[in-house]
Amino acid sequence: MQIVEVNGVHIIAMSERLDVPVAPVLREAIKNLVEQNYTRVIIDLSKTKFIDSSGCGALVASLRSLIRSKGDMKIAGPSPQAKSLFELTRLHRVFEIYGNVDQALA
Amino acid sequence: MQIVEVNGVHIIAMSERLDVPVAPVLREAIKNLVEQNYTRVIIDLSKTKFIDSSGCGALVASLRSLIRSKGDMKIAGPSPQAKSLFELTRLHRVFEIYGNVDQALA
Amino acid sequence: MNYPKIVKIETQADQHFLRPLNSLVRALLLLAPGLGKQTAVVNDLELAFNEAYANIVEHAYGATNKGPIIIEITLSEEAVEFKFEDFGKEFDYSLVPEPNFERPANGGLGVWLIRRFMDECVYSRENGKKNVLRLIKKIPAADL
Amino acid sequence: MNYPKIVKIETQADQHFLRPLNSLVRALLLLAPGLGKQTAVVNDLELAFNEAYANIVEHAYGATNKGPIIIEITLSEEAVEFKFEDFGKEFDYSLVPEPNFERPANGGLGVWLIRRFMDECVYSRENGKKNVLRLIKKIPAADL
Ligand SMILES: Nc1ncnc2c1ncn2[C@@H]1O[C@H](COP(=O)(O)OP(=O)(O)O)[C@@H](O)[C@H]1O
Ligand SMILES: Nc1ncnc2c1ncn2[C@@H]1O[C@H](COP(=O)(O)OP(=O)(O)O)[C@@H](O)[C@H]1O
Repeated sequence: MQIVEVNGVHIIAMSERLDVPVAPVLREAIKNLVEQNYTRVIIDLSKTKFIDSSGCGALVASLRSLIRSKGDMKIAGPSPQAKSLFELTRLHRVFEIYGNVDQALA
Repeated sequence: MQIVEVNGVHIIAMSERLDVPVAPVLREAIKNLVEQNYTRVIIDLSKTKFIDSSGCGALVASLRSLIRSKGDMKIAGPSPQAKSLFELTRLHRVFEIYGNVDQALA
Repeated sequence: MNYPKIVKIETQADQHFLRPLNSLVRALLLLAPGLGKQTAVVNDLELAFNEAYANIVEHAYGATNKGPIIIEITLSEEAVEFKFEDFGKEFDYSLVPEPNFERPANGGLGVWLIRRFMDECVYSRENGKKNVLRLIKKIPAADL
Repeated sequence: MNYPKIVKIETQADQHFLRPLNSLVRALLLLAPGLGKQTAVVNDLELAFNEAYANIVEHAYGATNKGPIIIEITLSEEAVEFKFEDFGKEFDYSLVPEPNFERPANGGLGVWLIRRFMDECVYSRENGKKNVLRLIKKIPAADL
Protein backbone atom coordinates (compact mmCIF):
# COMPACT_ATOMS: atom_id res chain seq x y z
CA MET A 1 0.00 0.00 0.00
CA GLN A 2 1.33 3.41 -0.95
CA ILE A 3 -0.15 6.84 -0.32
CA VAL A 4 0.60 9.97 -2.31
CA GLU A 5 -1.10 13.36 -2.23
CA VAL A 6 -2.06 15.31 -5.36
CA ASN A 7 -3.73 18.71 -4.93
CA GLY A 8 -5.26 17.76 -1.60
CA VAL A 9 -6.49 14.37 -2.79
CA HIS A 10 -4.87 11.31 -1.22
CA ILE A 11 -4.32 8.43 -3.61
CA ILE A 12 -4.00 5.09 -1.86
CA ALA A 13 -2.51 2.51 -4.20
CA MET A 14 -3.32 -0.99 -3.02
CA SER A 15 -0.98 -3.87 -3.82
CA GLU A 16 -1.77 -7.21 -5.45
CA ARG A 17 -4.34 -8.39 -2.94
CA LEU A 18 -6.98 -6.55 -0.92
CA ASP A 19 -7.81 -9.34 1.50
CA VAL A 20 -7.80 -10.31 5.18
CA PRO A 21 -4.19 -9.29 5.90
CA VAL A 22 -4.50 -5.80 4.33
CA ALA A 23 -8.14 -4.88 4.95
CA PRO A 24 -7.36 -3.56 8.48
CA VAL A 25 -4.31 -1.69 7.16
CA LEU A 26 -6.52 0.20 4.71
CA ARG A 27 -9.05 1.03 7.43
CA GLU A 28 -6.28 2.29 9.68
CA ALA A 29 -4.86 4.47 6.89
CA ILE A 30 -8.27 6.05 6.30
CA LYS A 31 -8.69 6.65 10.02
CA ASN A 32 -5.33 8.46 10.12
CA LEU A 33 -6.23 10.63 7.13
CA VAL A 34 -9.63 11.56 8.57
CA GLU A 35 -8.01 12.47 11.87
CA GLN A 36 -5.80 14.92 9.99
CA ASN A 37 -8.86 16.22 8.14
CA TYR A 38 -7.82 14.79 4.80
CA THR A 39 -11.10 13.45 3.50
CA ARG A 40 -10.74 13.30 -0.26
CA VAL A 41 -9.44 9.90 -1.23
CA ILE A 42 -8.92 7.80 -4.34
CA ILE A 43 -8.37 4.08 -3.85
CA ASP A 44 -6.21 2.92 -6.75
CA LEU A 45 -6.92 -0.74 -7.47
CA SER A 46 -5.05 -0.92 -10.76
CA LYS A 47 -2.44 -3.31 -9.33
CA THR A 48 -4.95 -5.33 -7.33
CA LYS A 49 -5.78 -8.73 -8.81
CA PHE A 50 -7.81 -10.15 -5.95
CA ILE A 51 -10.37 -8.65 -3.57
CA ASP A 52 -12.31 -10.67 -1.04
CA SER A 53 -15.24 -9.91 1.26
CA SER A 54 -12.97 -8.38 3.89
CA GLY A 55 -11.60 -6.06 1.19
CA CYS A 56 -15.13 -5.04 0.18
CA GLY A 57 -15.93 -4.50 3.86
CA ALA A 58 -12.89 -2.25 4.32
CA LEU A 59 -13.89 -0.20 1.26
CA VAL A 60 -17.44 0.24 2.61
CA ALA A 61 -16.11 1.24 6.03
CA SER A 62 -13.69 3.70 4.43
CA LEU A 63 -16.38 5.28 2.27
CA ARG A 64 -18.65 5.64 5.29
CA SER A 65 -16.02 7.24 7.42
CA LEU A 66 -15.03 9.70 4.67
CA ILE A 67 -18.61 10.70 3.92
CA ARG A 68 -19.30 11.18 7.61
CA SER A 69 -16.44 13.72 7.55
CA LYS A 70 -17.93 15.41 4.46
CA GLY A 71 -15.28 13.98 2.19
CA ASP A 72 -15.46 11.53 -0.68
CA MET A 73 -13.91 8.32 -1.94
CA LYS A 74 -13.38 7.25 -5.52
CA ILE A 75 -12.22 3.88 -6.73
CA ALA A 76 -9.88 3.73 -9.74
CA GLY A 77 -8.86 0.93 -12.07
CA PRO A 78 -10.60 -2.15 -10.62
CA SER A 79 -9.71 -5.49 -12.27
CA PRO A 80 -12.38 -7.66 -13.87
CA GLN A 81 -12.48 -9.73 -10.65
CA ALA A 82 -13.06 -6.61 -8.54
CA LYS A 83 -15.63 -5.19 -10.93
CA SER A 84 -17.66 -8.36 -11.04
CA LEU A 85 -17.53 -8.67 -7.25
CA PHE A 86 -18.74 -5.07 -6.85
CA GLU A 87 -21.61 -5.75 -9.24
CA LEU A 88 -22.60 -8.98 -7.58
CA THR A 89 -22.70 -7.31 -4.17
CA ARG A 90 -24.39 -4.19 -5.61
CA LEU A 91 -21.48 -2.11 -4.35
CA HIS A 92 -21.08 -0.62 -7.84
CA ARG A 93 -24.15 1.48 -6.99
CA VAL A 94 -22.49 2.78 -3.85
CA PHE A 95 -18.91 3.35 -5.03
CA GLU A 96 -17.84 5.98 -7.54
CA ILE A 97 -15.76 3.90 -9.93
CA TYR A 98 -13.30 5.21 -12.56
CA GLY A 99 -11.16 3.47 -15.16
CA ASN A 100 -7.94 4.90 -13.78
CA VAL A 101 -6.52 7.46 -11.36
CA ASP A 102 -6.31 10.24 -13.95
CA GLN A 103 -10.01 9.94 -14.67
CA ALA A 104 -10.79 9.90 -10.96
CA LEU A 105 -8.70 13.06 -10.47
CA ALA A 106 -10.23 14.92 -13.43
CA MET B 1 6.39 -21.93 -25.58
CA GLN B 2 6.35 -20.03 -28.86
CA ILE B 3 8.57 -20.41 -31.90
CA VAL B 4 9.21 -17.73 -34.52
CA GLU B 5 11.72 -17.70 -37.35
CA VAL B 6 13.88 -14.67 -38.15
CA ASN B 7 16.31 -14.92 -41.09
CA GLY B 8 16.71 -18.66 -40.71
CA VAL B 9 17.16 -18.51 -36.94
CA HIS B 10 14.43 -20.10 -34.82
CA ILE B 11 13.65 -18.21 -31.64
CA ILE B 12 12.00 -20.39 -29.01
CA ALA B 13 10.41 -18.22 -26.33
CA MET B 14 9.90 -20.20 -23.14
CA SER B 15 7.09 -19.31 -20.76
CA GLU B 16 7.25 -18.62 -17.03
CA ARG B 17 8.75 -21.92 -15.96
CA LEU B 18 11.26 -24.24 -17.60
CA ASP B 19 10.71 -27.26 -15.40
CA VAL B 20 9.59 -30.90 -15.42
CA PRO B 21 6.33 -30.36 -17.37
CA VAL B 22 7.97 -28.34 -20.19
CA ALA B 23 11.50 -29.80 -20.40
CA PRO B 24 10.34 -32.66 -22.68
CA VAL B 25 8.33 -30.20 -24.81
CA LEU B 26 11.49 -28.19 -25.47
CA ARG B 27 13.46 -31.30 -26.37
CA GLU B 28 10.74 -32.42 -28.75
CA ALA B 29 10.65 -28.98 -30.42
CA ILE B 30 14.41 -29.10 -31.00
CA LYS B 31 14.14 -32.61 -32.40
CA ASN B 32 11.51 -31.43 -34.89
CA LEU B 33 13.63 -28.46 -35.98
CA VAL B 34 16.73 -30.62 -36.44
CA GLU B 35 14.75 -33.11 -38.50
CA GLN B 36 13.80 -30.26 -40.83
CA ASN B 37 17.43 -29.14 -40.91
CA TYR B 38 16.81 -25.95 -38.94
CA THR B 39 19.79 -25.91 -36.64
CA ARG B 40 20.25 -22.29 -35.62
CA VAL B 41 18.29 -21.64 -32.45
CA ILE B 42 17.92 -18.93 -29.82
CA ILE B 43 16.25 -19.92 -26.56
CA ASP B 44 14.55 -16.80 -25.24
CA LEU B 45 14.34 -16.98 -21.45
CA SER B 46 13.28 -13.39 -20.89
CA LYS B 47 9.84 -14.43 -19.58
CA THR B 48 11.18 -17.38 -17.60
CA LYS B 49 11.30 -16.87 -13.86
CA PHE B 50 12.16 -20.40 -12.76
CA ILE B 51 14.42 -23.09 -14.21
CA ASP B 52 15.10 -26.39 -12.50
CA SER B 53 17.51 -29.24 -13.14
CA SER B 54 15.24 -30.81 -15.74
CA GLY B 55 15.24 -27.45 -17.56
CA CYS B 56 19.03 -27.32 -17.46
CA GLY B 57 19.09 -30.90 -18.71
CA ALA B 58 16.80 -30.05 -21.63
CA LEU B 59 19.00 -27.08 -22.57
CA VAL B 60 22.13 -29.28 -22.52
CA ALA B 61 20.39 -31.95 -24.61
CA SER B 62 19.20 -29.28 -27.07
CA LEU B 63 22.66 -27.74 -27.42
CA ARG B 64 24.19 -31.16 -28.01
CA SER B 65 21.71 -32.14 -30.65
CA LEU B 66 22.11 -28.82 -32.50
CA ILE B 67 25.91 -28.95 -32.44
CA ARG B 68 25.84 -32.53 -33.68
CA SER B 69 23.93 -31.19 -36.68
CA LYS B 70 26.50 -28.40 -37.17
CA GLY B 71 24.11 -25.77 -35.83
CA ASP B 72 24.25 -23.57 -32.78
CA MET B 73 22.17 -22.55 -29.80
CA LYS B 74 22.18 -19.20 -28.00
CA ILE B 75 20.42 -18.34 -24.78
CA ALA B 76 18.87 -14.88 -24.42
CA GLY B 77 17.65 -12.91 -21.42
CA PRO B 78 18.10 -15.32 -18.50
CA SER B 79 16.68 -14.14 -15.16
CA PRO B 80 18.91 -13.77 -12.10
CA GLN B 81 17.70 -17.22 -10.94
CA ALA B 82 18.65 -18.81 -14.27
CA LYS B 83 22.00 -17.03 -14.44
CA SER B 84 22.99 -18.07 -10.97
CA LEU B 85 21.93 -21.65 -11.64
CA PHE B 86 23.99 -21.73 -14.87
CA GLU B 87 27.01 -20.41 -12.98
CA LEU B 88 26.64 -22.85 -10.12
CA THR B 89 26.42 -25.78 -12.52
CA ARG B 90 29.23 -24.34 -14.72
CA LEU B 91 26.80 -24.31 -17.65
CA HIS B 92 27.67 -20.66 -18.27
CA ARG B 93 30.94 -21.94 -19.77
CA VAL B 94 29.02 -24.19 -22.15
CA PHE B 95 26.14 -21.95 -23.20
CA GLU B 96 26.45 -18.79 -25.29
CA ILE B 97 24.46 -16.33 -23.21
CA TYR B 98 23.13 -12.93 -24.34
CA GLY B 99 21.23 -10.18 -22.53
CA ASN B 100 18.31 -10.31 -24.95
CA VAL B 101 17.16 -11.72 -28.28
CA ASP B 102 18.37 -8.72 -30.30
CA GLN B 103 21.90 -9.14 -28.98
CA ALA B 104 21.76 -12.86 -29.70
CA LEU B 105 20.60 -12.16 -33.27
CA ALA B 106 23.23 -9.48 -33.95
CA MET C 1 -3.67 -38.07 -16.54
CA ASN C 2 -5.70 -39.84 -13.94
CA TYR C 3 -8.60 -38.18 -12.15
CA PRO C 4 -9.76 -37.45 -9.53
CA LYS C 5 -6.66 -35.72 -8.21
CA ILE C 6 -6.68 -35.14 -4.48
CA VAL C 7 -4.58 -32.84 -2.31
CA LYS C 8 -4.82 -32.86 1.48
CA ILE C 9 -3.50 -29.99 3.54
CA GLU C 10 -3.40 -29.36 7.24
CA THR C 11 -2.50 -26.06 8.91
CA GLN C 12 -3.09 -24.46 12.25
CA ALA C 13 -6.01 -22.03 11.98
CA ASP C 14 -4.13 -18.86 11.09
CA GLN C 15 -4.88 -16.13 8.53
CA HIS C 16 -1.16 -16.22 7.81
CA PHE C 17 -1.78 -19.24 5.59
CA LEU C 18 -4.56 -17.66 3.51
CA ARG C 19 -2.39 -16.33 0.71
CA PRO C 20 -0.10 -19.36 0.38
CA LEU C 21 -3.16 -21.63 0.32
CA ASN C 22 -4.84 -19.41 -2.25
CA SER C 23 -1.72 -19.66 -4.45
CA LEU C 24 -1.87 -23.44 -4.25
CA VAL C 25 -5.59 -23.55 -4.99
CA ARG C 26 -5.33 -21.17 -7.90
CA ALA C 27 -2.44 -23.09 -9.47
CA LEU C 28 -4.28 -26.39 -8.99
CA LEU C 29 -7.47 -25.03 -10.53
CA LEU C 30 -5.66 -23.62 -13.54
CA LEU C 31 -4.36 -27.13 -14.22
CA ALA C 32 -7.77 -28.77 -13.87
CA PRO C 33 -9.25 -30.06 -17.09
CA GLY C 34 -11.67 -27.50 -18.44
CA LEU C 35 -10.68 -24.69 -16.05
CA GLY C 36 -7.36 -23.47 -17.51
CA LYS C 37 -9.00 -20.84 -19.70
CA GLN C 38 -11.97 -20.03 -17.46
CA THR C 39 -10.34 -17.32 -15.38
CA ALA C 40 -13.64 -15.99 -14.06
CA VAL C 41 -14.60 -19.41 -12.69
CA VAL C 42 -11.15 -19.84 -11.17
CA ASN C 43 -11.51 -16.41 -9.53
CA ASP C 44 -14.89 -17.42 -8.05
CA LEU C 45 -13.53 -20.71 -6.73
CA GLU C 46 -10.46 -19.03 -5.24
CA LEU C 47 -12.70 -16.51 -3.52
CA ALA C 48 -15.03 -19.18 -2.11
CA PHE C 49 -12.04 -21.10 -0.78
CA ASN C 50 -10.62 -17.92 0.74
CA GLU C 51 -13.90 -16.98 2.46
CA ALA C 52 -14.42 -20.45 3.92
CA TYR C 53 -10.88 -20.68 5.33
CA ALA C 54 -10.97 -17.10 6.67
CA ASN C 55 -14.33 -17.71 8.39
CA ILE C 56 -13.09 -20.83 10.13
CA VAL C 57 -10.06 -18.97 11.48
CA GLU C 58 -12.09 -15.95 12.53
CA HIS C 59 -15.39 -17.42 13.64
CA ALA C 60 -15.08 -21.17 14.29
CA TYR C 61 -11.87 -20.74 16.27
CA GLY C 62 -11.55 -16.99 16.92
CA ALA C 63 -8.76 -15.17 18.65
CA THR C 64 -8.38 -17.37 21.70
CA ASN C 65 -9.23 -20.87 20.53
CA LYS C 66 -6.60 -22.62 18.39
CA GLY C 67 -6.70 -25.80 16.39
CA PRO C 68 -6.12 -27.33 13.00
CA ILE C 69 -7.91 -26.85 9.71
CA ILE C 70 -7.81 -29.92 7.51
CA ILE C 71 -8.50 -29.33 3.85
CA GLU C 72 -9.10 -31.78 1.06
CA ILE C 73 -9.25 -30.57 -2.52
CA THR C 74 -10.61 -32.96 -5.11
CA LEU C 75 -10.34 -32.18 -8.81
CA SER C 76 -12.24 -34.39 -11.18
CA GLU C 77 -13.15 -33.89 -14.78
CA GLU C 78 -16.66 -32.80 -13.78
CA ALA C 79 -16.27 -30.96 -10.50
CA VAL C 80 -14.09 -29.28 -7.92
CA GLU C 81 -14.63 -30.03 -4.24
CA PHE C 82 -13.18 -28.23 -1.22
CA LYS C 83 -13.67 -30.02 2.08
CA PHE C 84 -12.80 -28.18 5.31
CA GLU C 85 -12.66 -29.81 8.73
CA ASP C 86 -12.13 -27.99 12.01
CA PHE C 87 -12.69 -28.52 15.71
CA GLY C 88 -14.04 -25.09 16.56
CA LYS C 89 -17.55 -23.85 17.34
CA GLU C 90 -20.57 -25.53 15.83
CA PHE C 91 -22.19 -23.38 13.17
CA ASP C 92 -25.27 -23.59 11.01
CA TYR C 93 -24.46 -21.98 7.67
CA SER C 94 -28.11 -22.10 6.64
CA LEU C 95 -28.99 -19.57 9.34
CA VAL C 96 -26.84 -16.80 7.83
CA PRO C 97 -29.26 -14.18 6.47
CA GLU C 98 -29.01 -12.64 3.00
CA PRO C 99 -26.97 -9.44 3.10
CA ASN C 100 -29.06 -6.28 3.04
CA PHE C 101 -27.92 -4.84 -0.26
CA GLU C 102 -29.69 -1.56 0.39
CA ARG C 103 -27.49 -0.90 3.37
CA PRO C 104 -23.94 -2.07 2.65
CA ALA C 105 -22.08 -3.14 5.75
CA ASN C 106 -18.48 -3.75 6.71
CA GLY C 107 -18.95 -7.49 6.54
CA GLY C 108 -21.47 -10.23 6.17
CA LEU C 109 -20.80 -11.10 2.53
CA GLY C 110 -18.57 -14.16 2.91
CA VAL C 111 -21.11 -16.95 3.38
CA TRP C 112 -23.40 -15.43 0.77
CA LEU C 113 -20.51 -15.37 -1.75
CA ILE C 114 -19.59 -18.97 -0.97
CA ARG C 115 -23.17 -20.07 -1.65
CA ARG C 116 -23.37 -17.95 -4.74
CA PHE C 117 -20.16 -19.33 -6.27
CA MET C 118 -20.51 -22.99 -5.34
CA ASP C 119 -23.21 -25.38 -6.48
CA GLU C 120 -23.35 -27.18 -3.15
CA CYS C 121 -22.50 -26.09 0.36
CA VAL C 122 -23.02 -28.93 2.84
CA TYR C 123 -22.25 -28.56 6.52
CA SER C 124 -22.26 -31.26 9.16
CA ARG C 125 -21.18 -31.57 12.77
CA GLU C 126 -19.53 -34.93 13.43
CA ASN C 127 -19.15 -36.68 16.80
CA GLY C 128 -20.14 -33.53 18.59
CA LYS C 129 -16.77 -31.95 17.92
CA LYS C 130 -15.81 -31.75 14.27
CA ASN C 131 -17.20 -29.30 11.72
CA VAL C 132 -17.18 -30.55 8.14
CA LEU C 133 -17.92 -28.16 5.30
CA ARG C 134 -18.07 -29.49 1.75
CA LEU C 135 -18.17 -27.02 -1.13
CA ILE C 136 -18.72 -28.42 -4.60
CA LYS C 137 -18.77 -26.75 -7.98
CA LYS C 138 -19.51 -28.48 -11.25
CA ILE C 139 -17.09 -27.36 -13.92
CA PRO C 140 -19.09 -25.35 -16.41
CA ALA C 141 -18.61 -26.07 -20.11
CA ALA C 142 -16.22 -23.48 -21.52
CA ASP C 143 -17.75 -21.06 -24.03
CA LEU C 144 -15.55 -21.44 -27.07
CA MET D 1 2.76 -14.31 15.20
CA ASN D 2 3.57 -17.65 16.69
CA TYR D 3 6.32 -19.83 15.34
CA PRO D 4 7.03 -22.48 14.26
CA LYS D 5 4.36 -22.57 11.61
CA ILE D 6 3.69 -25.99 10.13
CA VAL D 7 1.90 -27.02 6.96
CA LYS D 8 1.25 -30.66 6.07
CA ILE D 9 0.37 -31.71 2.56
CA GLU D 10 -0.38 -35.04 1.01
CA THR D 11 -0.66 -35.77 -2.70
CA GLN D 12 -0.44 -38.80 -4.91
CA ALA D 13 3.04 -38.91 -6.47
CA ASP D 14 2.38 -36.95 -9.66
CA GLN D 15 4.46 -34.27 -11.42
CA HIS D 16 1.11 -32.57 -12.01
CA PHE D 17 1.34 -31.19 -8.46
CA LEU D 18 4.85 -29.74 -8.81
CA ARG D 19 3.83 -26.24 -9.84
CA PRO D 20 0.92 -25.83 -7.42
CA LEU D 21 3.15 -27.05 -4.59
CA ASN D 22 5.93 -24.71 -5.65
CA SER D 23 3.45 -21.80 -5.57
CA LEU D 24 2.47 -22.71 -2.04
CA VAL D 25 6.07 -23.09 -0.91
CA ARG D 26 7.17 -19.85 -2.48
CA ALA D 27 4.28 -17.89 -0.94
CA LEU D 28 4.96 -19.47 2.47
CA LEU D 29 8.66 -18.67 2.30
CA LEU D 30 8.05 -15.07 1.32
CA LEU D 31 6.00 -14.71 4.51
CA ALA D 32 8.64 -16.31 6.72
CA PRO D 33 10.38 -13.92 9.09
CA GLY D 34 13.65 -12.87 7.56
CA LEU D 35 13.00 -14.31 4.09
CA GLY D 36 10.59 -11.80 2.54
CA LYS D 37 13.36 -9.73 1.00
CA GLN D 38 15.84 -12.53 0.34
CA THR D 39 14.61 -13.53 -3.11
CA ALA D 40 17.77 -15.47 -3.93
CA VAL D 41 17.39 -17.66 -0.83
CA VAL D 42 13.70 -18.18 -1.58
CA ASN D 43 14.65 -19.21 -5.14
CA ASP D 44 17.16 -21.74 -3.81
CA LEU D 45 14.67 -23.20 -1.35
CA GLU D 46 11.95 -23.42 -3.99
CA LEU D 47 14.37 -25.22 -6.29
CA ALA D 48 15.45 -27.69 -3.60
CA PHE D 49 11.81 -28.46 -2.80
CA ASN D 50 11.05 -28.90 -6.49
CA GLU D 51 13.98 -31.28 -7.06
CA ALA D 52 13.15 -33.42 -4.05
CA TYR D 53 9.48 -33.80 -4.98
CA ALA D 54 10.27 -34.43 -8.67
CA ASN D 55 12.83 -37.12 -7.76
CA ILE D 56 10.39 -38.97 -5.53
CA VAL D 57 7.79 -39.03 -8.31
CA GLU D 58 10.31 -40.05 -10.97
CA HIS D 59 12.71 -42.30 -9.10
CA ALA D 60 11.23 -43.49 -5.80
CA TYR D 61 7.90 -44.38 -7.43
CA GLY D 62 8.54 -44.23 -11.19
CA ALA D 63 6.05 -44.73 -13.98
CA THR D 64 4.40 -47.91 -12.74
CA ASN D 65 4.46 -47.67 -8.97
CA LYS D 66 2.00 -45.22 -7.40
CA GLY D 67 1.62 -43.95 -3.87
CA PRO D 68 1.41 -40.87 -1.70
CA ILE D 69 3.97 -38.20 -0.94
CA ILE D 70 3.51 -36.66 2.49
CA ILE D 71 5.14 -33.30 3.00
CA GLU D 72 5.64 -31.29 6.14
CA ILE D 73 6.93 -27.73 5.92
CA THR D 74 8.12 -26.10 9.12
CA LEU D 75 8.93 -22.40 9.26
CA SER D 76 10.60 -21.13 12.35
CA GLU D 77 12.40 -17.90 12.96
CA GLU D 78 15.74 -19.64 12.51
CA ALA D 79 15.18 -22.28 9.87
CA VAL D 80 13.03 -23.79 7.15
CA GLU D 81 12.48 -27.53 7.05
CA PHE D 82 10.97 -29.65 4.28
CA LYS D 83 10.16 -33.22 5.24
CA PHE D 84 9.14 -35.69 2.52
CA GLU D 85 7.78 -39.16 3.17
CA ASP D 86 7.07 -41.77 0.53
CA PHE D 87 6.58 -45.51 0.22
CA GLY D 88 8.62 -46.07 -2.93
CA LYS D 89 12.08 -47.55 -3.49
CA GLU D 90 14.75 -47.29 -0.84
CA PHE D 91 17.48 -44.87 -1.86
CA ASP D 92 20.77 -43.76 -0.41
CA TYR D 93 21.22 -40.09 -1.28
CA SER D 94 24.81 -40.17 -0.07
CA LEU D 95 25.75 -42.49 -2.93
CA VAL D 96 24.88 -39.97 -5.64
CA PRO D 97 28.19 -38.91 -7.22
CA GLU D 98 29.16 -35.27 -7.88
CA PRO D 99 28.16 -34.23 -11.36
CA ASN D 100 31.02 -34.19 -13.87
CA PHE D 101 31.12 -30.49 -14.66
CA GLU D 102 33.57 -31.01 -17.50
CA ARG D 103 31.01 -33.06 -19.37
CA PRO D 104 27.53 -31.60 -18.87
CA ALA D 105 24.79 -34.20 -19.08
CA ASN D 106 21.03 -34.17 -19.57
CA GLY D 107 20.45 -34.84 -15.89
CA GLY D 108 22.14 -35.69 -12.66
CA LEU D 109 22.06 -32.22 -11.08
CA GLY D 110 19.04 -32.53 -8.78
CA VAL D 111 20.49 -34.18 -5.70
CA TRP D 112 23.64 -32.09 -5.96
CA LEU D 113 21.55 -28.90 -6.04
CA ILE D 114 19.49 -30.02 -3.05
CA ARG D 115 22.68 -30.61 -1.04
CA ARG D 116 24.16 -27.37 -2.23
CA PHE D 117 21.14 -25.26 -1.26
CA MET D 118 20.21 -26.90 2.02
CA ASP D 119 22.29 -27.04 5.19
CA GLU D 120 21.17 -30.52 6.07
CA CYS D 121 19.87 -33.39 3.99
CA VAL D 122 19.01 -36.39 6.16
CA TYR D 123 17.57 -39.57 4.71
CA SER D 124 16.23 -42.56 6.59
CA ARG D 125 14.32 -45.71 5.75
CA GLU D 126 11.68 -46.48 8.36
CA ASN D 127 10.06 -49.88 9.09
CA GLY D 128 11.48 -51.25 5.89
CA LYS D 129 8.93 -49.38 3.82
CA LYS D 130 8.91 -45.64 4.32
CA ASN D 131 11.48 -43.16 2.96
CA VAL D 132 11.92 -40.02 5.03
CA LEU D 133 13.92 -37.12 3.66
CA ARG D 134 14.50 -34.07 5.82
CA LEU D 135 15.93 -30.94 4.25
CA ILE D 136 16.84 -28.08 6.55
CA LYS D 137 18.11 -24.60 5.83
CA LYS D 138 19.05 -22.05 8.42
CA ILE D 139 17.72 -18.64 7.50
CA PRO D 140 20.73 -16.50 6.70
CA ALA D 141 20.91 -13.00 8.19
CA ALA D 142 19.73 -10.52 5.55
CA ASP D 143 22.42 -8.16 4.25
CA LEU D 144 20.96 -4.78 4.92
N1 LIG E 1 -17.04 -21.19 10.11
C1 LIG E 1 -17.85 -20.45 10.91
N2 LIG E 1 -18.01 -20.78 12.21
C2 LIG E 1 -18.77 -20.06 13.02
N3 LIG E 1 -19.46 -18.96 12.62
C3 LIG E 1 -19.35 -18.56 11.34
C4 LIG E 1 -18.53 -19.28 10.42
N4 LIG E 1 -18.64 -18.65 9.22
C5 LIG E 1 -19.44 -17.60 9.39
N5 LIG E 1 -19.90 -17.53 10.67
C6 LIG E 1 -20.87 -16.55 11.21
O1 LIG E 1 -21.65 -16.05 10.14
C7 LIG E 1 -21.51 -14.64 10.03
C8 LIG E 1 -21.50 -14.22 8.58
O2 LIG E 1 -20.29 -14.66 7.96
P1 LIG E 1 -19.79 -13.96 6.63
O3 LIG E 1 -20.92 -13.94 5.67
O4 LIG E 1 -18.56 -14.64 6.17
O5 LIG E 1 -19.47 -12.45 7.03
P2 LIG E 1 -18.36 -11.90 8.04
O6 LIG E 1 -17.33 -12.97 8.24
O7 LIG E 1 -17.84 -10.71 7.32
O8 LIG E 1 -19.11 -11.55 9.30
C9 LIG E 1 -20.23 -14.30 10.77
O9 LIG E 1 -20.24 -13.00 11.27
C10 LIG E 1 -20.21 -15.36 11.86
O10 LIG E 1 -20.98 -14.96 12.93
N1 LIG F 1 14.00 -40.13 -4.30
C1 LIG F 1 14.77 -40.97 -5.03
N2 LIG F 1 14.52 -42.30 -4.99
C2 LIG F 1 15.27 -43.16 -5.71
N3 LIG F 1 16.31 -42.77 -6.49
C3 LIG F 1 16.62 -41.47 -6.56
C4 LIG F 1 15.87 -40.50 -5.83
N4 LIG F 1 16.40 -39.28 -6.10
C5 LIG F 1 17.42 -39.50 -6.94
N5 LIG F 1 17.58 -40.79 -7.23
C6 LIG F 1 18.64 -41.41 -8.07
O1 LIG F 1 19.75 -40.52 -8.10
C7 LIG F 1 20.05 -40.12 -9.44
C8 LIG F 1 20.48 -38.67 -9.47
O2 LIG F 1 19.37 -37.84 -9.19
P1 LIG F 1 19.40 -36.32 -9.62
O3 LIG F 1 20.67 -35.74 -9.16
O4 LIG F 1 18.17 -35.68 -9.15
O5 LIG F 1 19.43 -36.35 -11.21
P2 LIG F 1 18.34 -36.88 -12.24
O6 LIG F 1 17.03 -36.95 -11.52
O7 LIG F 1 18.37 -35.83 -13.30
O8 LIG F 1 18.82 -38.19 -12.72
C9 LIG F 1 18.78 -40.40 -10.22
O9 LIG F 1 19.04 -40.64 -11.57
C10 LIG F 1 18.21 -41.61 -9.52
O10 LIG F 1 18.80 -42.79 -9.99
